Amino acid sequence: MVGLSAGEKHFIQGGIAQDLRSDGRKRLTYRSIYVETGVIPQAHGSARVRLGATDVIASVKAELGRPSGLQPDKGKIAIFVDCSPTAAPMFEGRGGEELSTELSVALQRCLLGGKSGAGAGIDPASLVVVEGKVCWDLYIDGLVISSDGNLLDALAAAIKAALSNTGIPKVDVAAETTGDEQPEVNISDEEFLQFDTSGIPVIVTLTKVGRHYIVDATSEEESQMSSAVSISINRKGHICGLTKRGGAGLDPSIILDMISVAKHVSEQLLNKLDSEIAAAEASDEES
Amino acid sequence: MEYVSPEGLLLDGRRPMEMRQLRAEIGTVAKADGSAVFEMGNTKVIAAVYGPREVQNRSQQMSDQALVRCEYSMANFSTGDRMRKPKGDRRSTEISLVIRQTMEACILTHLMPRSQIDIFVQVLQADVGTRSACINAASLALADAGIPMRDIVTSCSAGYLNSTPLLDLNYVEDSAGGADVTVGILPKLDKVTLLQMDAKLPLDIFENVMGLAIEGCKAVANYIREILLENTKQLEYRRGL
Amino acid sequence: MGLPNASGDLSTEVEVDAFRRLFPLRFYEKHLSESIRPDARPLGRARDTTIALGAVASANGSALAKIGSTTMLAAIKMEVMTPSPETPDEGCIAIDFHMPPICSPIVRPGRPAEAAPVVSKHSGMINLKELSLVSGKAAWMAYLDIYCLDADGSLFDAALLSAVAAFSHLEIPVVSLNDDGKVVLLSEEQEGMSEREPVNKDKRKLILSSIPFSLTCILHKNYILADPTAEEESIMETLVTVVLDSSSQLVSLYKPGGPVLAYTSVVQDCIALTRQRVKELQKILEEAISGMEVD
Amino acid sequence: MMYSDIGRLNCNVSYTTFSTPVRGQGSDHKEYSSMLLKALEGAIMLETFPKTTVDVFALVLESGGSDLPVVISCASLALADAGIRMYDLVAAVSVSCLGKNLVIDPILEEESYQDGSLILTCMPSRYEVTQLTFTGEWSTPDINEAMQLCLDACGKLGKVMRSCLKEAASGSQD
Repeated sequence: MVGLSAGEKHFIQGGIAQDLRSDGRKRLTYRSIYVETGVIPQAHGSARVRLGATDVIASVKAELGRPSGLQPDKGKIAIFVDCSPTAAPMFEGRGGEELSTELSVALQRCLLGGKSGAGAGIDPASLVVVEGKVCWDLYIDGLVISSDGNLLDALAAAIKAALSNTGIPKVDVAAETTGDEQPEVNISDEEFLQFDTSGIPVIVTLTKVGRHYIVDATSEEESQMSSAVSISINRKGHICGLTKRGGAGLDPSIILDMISVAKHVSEQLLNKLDSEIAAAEASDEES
Repeated sequence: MEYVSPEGLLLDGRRPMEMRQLRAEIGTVAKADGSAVFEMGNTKVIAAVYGPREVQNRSQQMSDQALVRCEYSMANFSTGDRMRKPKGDRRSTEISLVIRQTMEACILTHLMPRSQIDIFVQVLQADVGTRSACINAASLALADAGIPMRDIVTSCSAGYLNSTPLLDLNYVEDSAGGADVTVGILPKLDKVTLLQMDAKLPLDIFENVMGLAIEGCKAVANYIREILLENTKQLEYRRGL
Repeated sequence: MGLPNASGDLSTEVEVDAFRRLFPLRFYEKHLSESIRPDARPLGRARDTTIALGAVASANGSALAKIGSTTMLAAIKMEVMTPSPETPDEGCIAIDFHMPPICSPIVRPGRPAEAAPVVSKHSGMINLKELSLVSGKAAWMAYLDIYCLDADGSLFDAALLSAVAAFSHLEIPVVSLNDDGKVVLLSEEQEGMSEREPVNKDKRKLILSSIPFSLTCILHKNYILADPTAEEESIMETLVTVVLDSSSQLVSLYKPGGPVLAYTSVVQDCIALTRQRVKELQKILEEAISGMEVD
Repeated sequence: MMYSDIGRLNCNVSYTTFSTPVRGQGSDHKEYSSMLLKALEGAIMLETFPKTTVDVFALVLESGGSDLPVVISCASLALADAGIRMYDLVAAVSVSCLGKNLVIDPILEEESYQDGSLILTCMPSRYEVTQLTFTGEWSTPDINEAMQLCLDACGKLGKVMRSCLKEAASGSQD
């Protein structure tokens, strides 16, 4: 928990009201984003994203599995987030579980789309190897190493970067099999398939402090929030998911206003992130 | 299987007396009082230190010394197979205990009565020797946090395979099932604070292997000292000294 | 300690509610000496009892039983399983009793209530052979889950009543064998159209040979209180539960300790009370079933 | 427990084993528990009961789609029945997006084929949204339409809930 004196609280709120935050940013400016890819060699894809003092790692692992009976033409994607106690002593033991679940659920909601798969960043149909029999199961793990607010945006960016970095081995299906038998598959060591990550949305969290809202809040600013709305938006400007945090009620018109602001901000964020990812990929290949 | 080639080289091209590559970085977790990343070959851990601070649980407060606590956790993606283990399984409890006891031995706890020091270690990649890597990372993080210590604890392991003592085993070598000796020392005082071995070894060979591990610890100590010195220079530079 | 005397002096002065809270035992004893209970029942009378069948549409058989405000919801789900080699022509029943936190302020999530294991014991009214489909190949597994929605004493009585009612409401789904000899469920639309003969067309209902009913009584000094509420159970500790079947045969008798010793005559009295109660319950259950048939 | 000068709210949602078409484990639903907490905490005057906890337990007896909105509305009625001070009742409604159509209060089958969903929780008299979630891909006009649909429905639901409370109150007075 952030312990702030009344004066500090006043300073933060006053700064936000005057569009000049304590670290010199305007209300709708992000901190600088730093992306590094391929940080976990054992994973199929991984990335580390730093947003100011917030530091998160995302990794993607793929395992061959069986599609569920209800959706034989789709692979499965699961997202888990862990909050390491290194980020804050209160995450010790089971302390981080509540926040971890909240973040996992929010990310699943924002990145995986509806039940039918519409609006998903990664098309689950592209994970199928043999319909109804073999598919890839993607496990996306997020780890919060250092926390200074705005974890959700950072995690979503890290997942986007990790997925761009992901290569799934090419799979050859040996022979046609009949009935319920599982077909034999060969996993190639050399050929890898890349995902099309252009459709993966970014998450923009707007934190309401006083009468104004800000993007990319630090943990001091988050402690002053009355509510926050996280909106995931893709390249096309469509909303792919939304969650609200914080107890205070919001007027419906304000929410619609927030959505249009978030759309505007997301364009800049997407461009910035894409160029950062490209730069990180380039330096990863060099080394 | 041959783990040591006739030329005396190991499978990954190291010599038996050669350590895996070391890399360390100080101050990765901005919010912590002290933090460090430590890599030994493919093993990579982050340690963060919070404290000395007020004791959270009053009943654990000690009036004559500081309370040292440690939690070890592994990231889901740290091992080859993705795992999702609940926190606080037996292995991590045991390692937490080992790290806590080792660090407690070198911290001058009597200087900070009625306070608490938390050490959190997070394994990002687990190869072999997470224990050693964790202790080294924790040492660096404690030093970064400016916590008074008798000396820097460093740790390293050594093994015995194909009748050759090997320094700092890697995954393939470790899974071959030979003996594995993990040693932690206080290099300046030349004292051993941690010694763990599974499997059995003849006594004369054990001495050899342990000697090798201690040499490894000293090498780690030199490296850690360099890193700390470098870090201090940076700090001085930033303060304009 | 001058407490009992003090209570005697105070009883005339203190308000009824305060007296009930401060000296619950004396409060009850005063009532009992007048042969009446605080909720206006005579000692041997059970609370009003109702049964509603088919309370859960997603289950194969279900019932909601209420005794006073004690409420139990029982539901049965049927699944096909392979019977064990020792009993190739018998099905299986699994009973689970749940005390979710909504039923009582004492129950917290994740902590199973103490009463739970006591209730979930088997009564043996069903012939397990009836649950067989194909000998050695397939049989029914009946999962009976009883949820306590409101715990206000006499939990066993209510749980047993709801379980019995759920079994009498149970309708076994129609299944048939496919070409591989596997058992497949037939949905209702398919029922008429399918050319395959259903395996169990005429065995949709279970025959309940003898239906057990129970009554719990509190023994306190010389008094026997039938069908206690939670408050009564917490104040007076000696409980006796008698289970009789529909032909008034004793099925089981259960007295989990308690400070009052039960003499044979007292037990006899309890059984006599239960006998009356069984007649009432039988009537209530029959009415509920016939009410279903009219619908 | 640490001292706190406002009340604490604790929510727990669980399912019975027979609530779903396939027999489940009947375990706690952590996700819904935290969603319920968030939907309610904005409406309760937590400062009116310092140092105390209010436990809200919900048990889903039978699941037929739109579970969470029902749980939220039901819990808010129970809080009102318990006499916990609130700014307003909390009503929740969900909308599913199936192709081009918006379906309000979807049933289980509709939910399993939905392309997107929206759950909106609001305090009808104050016209304030306390909890809002979207999944799936939505364009701005769709969002406007769906939110308006939900807000109207919440208003109607609020009226029903109010009259239900009044009935219960007048019934208990007799």
